[in-house]
Amino acid sequence: MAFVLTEEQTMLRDMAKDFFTEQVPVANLRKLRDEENADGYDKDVWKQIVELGFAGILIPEEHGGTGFGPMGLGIVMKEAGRTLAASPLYSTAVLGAGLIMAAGSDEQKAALLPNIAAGETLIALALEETNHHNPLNTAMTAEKSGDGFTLTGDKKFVIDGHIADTLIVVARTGGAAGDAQGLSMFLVDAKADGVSITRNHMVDSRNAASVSFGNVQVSADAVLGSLGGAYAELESSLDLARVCLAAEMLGGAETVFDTTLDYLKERKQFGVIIGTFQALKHRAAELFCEVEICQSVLLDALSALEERRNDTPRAASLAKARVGDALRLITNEGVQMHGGIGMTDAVDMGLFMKRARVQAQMLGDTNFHRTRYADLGGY
Amino acid sequence: MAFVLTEEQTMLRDMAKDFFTEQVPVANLRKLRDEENADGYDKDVWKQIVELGFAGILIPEEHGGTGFGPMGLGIVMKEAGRTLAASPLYSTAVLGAGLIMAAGSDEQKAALLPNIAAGETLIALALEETNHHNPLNTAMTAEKSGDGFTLTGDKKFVIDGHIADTLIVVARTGGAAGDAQGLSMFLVDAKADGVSITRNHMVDSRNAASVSFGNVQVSADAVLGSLGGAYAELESSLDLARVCLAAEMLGGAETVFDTTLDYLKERKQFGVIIGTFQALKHRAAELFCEVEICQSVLLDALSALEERRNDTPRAASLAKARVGDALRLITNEGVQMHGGIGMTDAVDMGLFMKRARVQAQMLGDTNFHRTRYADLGGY
Amino acid sequence: MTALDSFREETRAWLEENCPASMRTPMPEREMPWGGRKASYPNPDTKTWMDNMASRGWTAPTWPAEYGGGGLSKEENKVLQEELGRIKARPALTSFGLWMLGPALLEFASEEQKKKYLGEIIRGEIRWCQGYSEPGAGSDLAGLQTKAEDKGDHYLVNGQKVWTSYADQCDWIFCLVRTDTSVKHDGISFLLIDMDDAGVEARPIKLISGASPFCETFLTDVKVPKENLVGELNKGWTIAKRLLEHERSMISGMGMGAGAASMGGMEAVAKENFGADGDKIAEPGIRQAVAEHKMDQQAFGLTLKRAEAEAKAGQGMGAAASMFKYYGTEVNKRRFELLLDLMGTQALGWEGEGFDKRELAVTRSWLRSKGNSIEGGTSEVQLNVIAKRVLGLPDA
Amino acid sequence: MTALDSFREETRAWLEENCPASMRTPMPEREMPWGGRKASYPNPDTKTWMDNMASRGWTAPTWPAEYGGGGLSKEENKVLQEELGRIKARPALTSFGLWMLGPALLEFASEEQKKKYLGEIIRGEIRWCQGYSEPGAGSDLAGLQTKAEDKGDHYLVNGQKVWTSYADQCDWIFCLVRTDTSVKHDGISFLLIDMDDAGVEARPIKLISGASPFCETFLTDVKVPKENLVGELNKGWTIAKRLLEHERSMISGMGMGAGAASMGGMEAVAKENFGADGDKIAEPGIRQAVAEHKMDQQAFGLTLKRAEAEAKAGQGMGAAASMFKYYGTEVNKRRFELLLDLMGTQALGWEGEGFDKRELAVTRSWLRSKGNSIEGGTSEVQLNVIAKRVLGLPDA
Repeated sequence: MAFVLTEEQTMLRDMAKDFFTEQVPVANLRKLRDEENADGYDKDVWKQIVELGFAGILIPEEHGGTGFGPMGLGIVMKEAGRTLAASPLYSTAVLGAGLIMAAGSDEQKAALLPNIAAGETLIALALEETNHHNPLNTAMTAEKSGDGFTLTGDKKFVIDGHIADTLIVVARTGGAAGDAQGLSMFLVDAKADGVSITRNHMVDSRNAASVSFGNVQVSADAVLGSLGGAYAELESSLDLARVCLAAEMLGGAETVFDTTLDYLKERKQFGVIIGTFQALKHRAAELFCEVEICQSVLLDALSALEERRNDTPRAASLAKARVGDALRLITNEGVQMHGGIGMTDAVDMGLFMKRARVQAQMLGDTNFHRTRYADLGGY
Repeated sequence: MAFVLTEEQTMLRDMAKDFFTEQVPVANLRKLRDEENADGYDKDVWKQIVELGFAGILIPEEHGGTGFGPMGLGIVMKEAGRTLAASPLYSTAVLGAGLIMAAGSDEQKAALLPNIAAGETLIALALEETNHHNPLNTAMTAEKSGDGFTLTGDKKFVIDGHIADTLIVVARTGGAAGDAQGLSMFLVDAKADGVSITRNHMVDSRNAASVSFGNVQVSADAVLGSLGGAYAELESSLDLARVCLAAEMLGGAETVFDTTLDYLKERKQFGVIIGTFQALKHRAAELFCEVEICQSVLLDALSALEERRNDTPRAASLAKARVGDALRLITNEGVQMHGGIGMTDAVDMGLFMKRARVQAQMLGDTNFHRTRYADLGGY
Repeated sequence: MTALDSFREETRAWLEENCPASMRTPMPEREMPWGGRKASYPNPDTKTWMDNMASRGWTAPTWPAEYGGGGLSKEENKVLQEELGRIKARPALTSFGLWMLGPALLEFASEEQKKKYLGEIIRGEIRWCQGYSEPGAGSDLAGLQTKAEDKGDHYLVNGQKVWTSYADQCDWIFCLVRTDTSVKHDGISFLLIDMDDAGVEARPIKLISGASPFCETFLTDVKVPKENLVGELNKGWTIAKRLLEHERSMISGMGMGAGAASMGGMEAVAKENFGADGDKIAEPGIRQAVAEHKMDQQAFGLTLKRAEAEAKAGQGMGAAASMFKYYGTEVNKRRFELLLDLMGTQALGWEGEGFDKRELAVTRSWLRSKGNSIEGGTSEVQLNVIAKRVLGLPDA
Repeated sequence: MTALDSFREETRAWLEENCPASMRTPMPEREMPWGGRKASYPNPDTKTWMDNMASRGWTAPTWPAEYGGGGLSKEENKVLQEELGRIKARPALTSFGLWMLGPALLEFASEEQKKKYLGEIIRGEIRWCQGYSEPGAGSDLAGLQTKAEDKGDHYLVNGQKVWTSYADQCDWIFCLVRTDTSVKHDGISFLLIDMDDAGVEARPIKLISGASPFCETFLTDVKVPKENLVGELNKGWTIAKRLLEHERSMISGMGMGAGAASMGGMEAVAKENFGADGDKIAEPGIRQAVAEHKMDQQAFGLTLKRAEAEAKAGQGMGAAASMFKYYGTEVNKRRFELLLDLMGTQALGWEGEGFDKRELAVTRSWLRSKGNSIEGGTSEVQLNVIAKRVLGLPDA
């Protein structure tokens, strides 16, 4: 287990930290929001991200990536989380690249991975159909039609859906909602006939879309992974994404904690620095413990992915749930300890809190993962 | 709803408070424990309790009681809880009198209630068969035999079982474990052939026993309440007992809170009174809120019983669960805030903590009542 | 027939005639009758209703008639409120002047001041806001720095107020100002300032919920006539404390049951999102969380009722306001967190398609709820108050 | 063959010959080899094994050979420990002298003191206890009052120590005493006292768990020779701090996984008590609670491992000991509370019929766990330390 970063990983982290801190501070998200940017991300920033190799971090060198693996990706996502950096990194470099690498044919890999690494193709996973994450509940259908398939159904909470070039669509070729069997994945051109995409404006000012599929025709080679048996491939990619998301969340938790700690050291009330109040000190110390505990859980989950350990799903659920709980506590405390100004849009606490709640719902909240953790533990 | 005590109730409370504080302080329980008293209670104290009319508090005047009703009983139980007073009050005056009044025939009432009020007959409810309270799980059987019944099975956690004259035994005359139908209650002489009683030594130094019934023969008039349909009568009496137990628990919580608060005001560390430390102040203030919230919940539940409200079961579950949670927190904080001496047998914190955990398991713990609260709420 | 009965009869008849039909329907937020010089009335009936009620002094039913109030006895007011309730009448006037300033003026102001200001409040002519908090002094209200210098016939006021509710839409502000810098609490005075005066500027503060109900209010060389001082010089803290108690109990009750109620109740939301197994919420973890929260909520509700009953019986729970403020706002925050958990992605919308009005309102209310434990004295301040005043724990 | 290889060969042969068979079995608590003048050996092999190991100095393998230690290098000691582990050998000597006093003597004591005391410790001849805490000074260790007056050739010691582990079974006590009352930390000295001396009395303290592992130790006009002072006069606090760090990390690891493990694991206990629905714990609320706790426990376990890895890599987590002490003991307390919830009435026995040994042990361990967050620095003290040293929050 790799609880200590290698020299290479440390360099990557420092590079990512410098980049996001300097080039993509929280102000960048504010600008996108206040200007009502239609893309929901900054194309110049994305270009820089690609140039730094972050888009291809999972992708092997033969396909134009840097092959840093999950640990590297987690390191970068954490730094992105520290500044709430909005970019297609999660949708494309984590979910997109992850799914294609896990389930794609050689042809699909060769066709898509280099474009992902080059930042030229944006991918979005169209998975959710209900208010709560649960892949088994997929009801959307893909019916055999000629050589190909006809896709019909509605997807929601499709991250980066309205900017994606290619959608990875999870649909049923068999079974019914609740079954693991019968799930398939399809690569669908976002501009295909019958695909209708509506951007949703979320509380975190980040991208999500509703996508409806009205008799969308795809050919047989659009199938990604095993027909009717995609659940395992999907789940393993989702675990990768869950851990990367936990990394992004922990990055946010760190910023909120650091900022709040600074505030405790400078804000005066009743003539004294509020950081001298013991009740606040103890709460700050407890938050510190939470952050530290989460670092361990995250590093373990990234190691599990890196080493393809059998307990990866459990480690992923532990990370998503434990970091999720900590982040909720820390963002709430961040606002409360800032007092009145914590409630204003002018300071960043609110932005982190809003983002935290969206992250909580992405790919399963604490309740989902606690239950899954117990399921996987055999009790 | 009676959130404010009447003058009569206030007098009763003051009388009970004076009595338990002066005549039955915690030292009384220590003495019973250290002397390994075989009865587990002080007969002289019981005599005084009876003289004060507490044993017959539920029982109407026509049967020799004082007819103060559930509110009066709750008031007395709370004061008894403040000093951990060990007596057959709960087993006999709460459970025993409650069950006989709810389910007894006129003959049974006339035969038993005056003796209960006079402190001459001690009753114990033999209900539990598993480690966790759940009346529906009753498996012990009562088979028809001639005019009467044959009882066979094992009971545990029978409060005051080894000092009782009469046992009220819950057994099945039909149905299977899990069914509400088929439950019956029987009045059984504790000295009857085939009844074997073993005292268990519990962590709270109070009375509990295991009772086994080996082909115990009882006559038809031993049946208490409706044959095979005793569940409703049992449950309504249990709700009364649950609320009275919550009252006893809240009494304990008050003592622990008061004692701890005093300690915070007198103990010095680092040259200052520890009650000046803000972290402890805030925790103390939170405990205060818990106590106050529990007062309301308890008074509402007692009122529900008094007024025979339809929502009594829900109010009872709310009281048992909410007071249970508060008591756990308060006893834990009581020990922690006392520091090292909180861990010694010489101070009372440990005794209250031990008693609290036994009370938690009596008639259903928080998990049981939270689930029941949801069941009764229809969700 | 008693006098009260005939009062009821007369009131009923008057209301029948004077309360417009549209004023007997649920009130949308934009039709709130705040009054004031800058008021607009999307529904003209709002103004008619306000004027009708004001003409009888019934916007302030128990205030003395000599100042334009209704002059009603407690019993008469009860009858009036019952009759208003019977026809589901909207409030005729909602105003910080009525709720906060007026009672303070009645207790502390001079005869001239009462004559001048109370009538304006009753008639809804002037909309008031409160100028207490300052950027440097949040929980430490008495640490305020806004200075009022004695310039002979007027005070020269300089400083900055924050968290002034709707200051940009108000006409006058009641302010705490420092008139003595050598002492803390005893150097504070209570001043009334016309916001049309030169040097007063209100800038809305944008909150995380997107709304701007508060302003920063800048006071730069504002000349305030000396007759605008309420009560004695340097005795403003007494008035402030009285007003604060009132504010705390207002906030602790805020939002109780809201949010989930608009969605049909917590249980319904849970079943809608996670399905039902018979009667039960199908997802066990969610079911537990809902039950736990409903217990807390019921327990708190019962405690409010108990406090009422004890108050009636002349007993006090002691620092009850602080306890309610602390516990109530914390329960309220937990309610919204749970509601977000239940509603999943549907509680995460900001605007536009994909979310209905009620869902969007939950999101905003969740964000708003975070302020409950900050405004009107933070949770930390309430715990300090309980520790000190109720528990008697010593100061460091 | 390297030197280390031959050391291993030799060690293995020696152990084979000198470790009695019964010393290769799990050790019951009553056979713990504490040594000392009052020791009894229910199993005589315990004494043989202790003497054999002591004869080579292997009860203290890395201490210098000149004082009777093993004089082994770090690498050799690793080999020795591996070989001991291979044959599952019991520890030959468990002793506060070895764990706590010895290292302090090696660092701070005079040559004469090392010669005299280290050998006795290594051979298990003298059992030591620690005299730090006092009734008036719990968390505030440096507030101690036990006074040692300079009487020319000796110190006259008066005072009272508390929480001295097993003092009634010990021979000597290492004490912090006040030798200067005008200053706090700089008026403390470190003194060694023979408990057979006149005026020393140890009285066991009965704990809520029923056990008496600690004593109150009364020191009344005890004459302590001046040569028993360790380190400089008034510099005892430096030694104490070194020893405390060690104690804290010992306690944070205490009891991890115990309790539930003896019952076959938390999940098994839950299923046994609430039944199983397929693989799952049938009672949903209990299932959630078990999962939540196991997550906390796993997360804490991972953090301990990370700290090890970071220590190896020469990185420090900063005040890690305080964090582990705080979090570890709190998780441990929660574990026992949950175990009580799972086991119901079966975890509430004190003695006698109706409860098996393991069940009774859970009850006692639950009570014992409450002390974890008090001894060796309370949770509150740990949070203070984190706030100050790690987070750099200012003092009031």
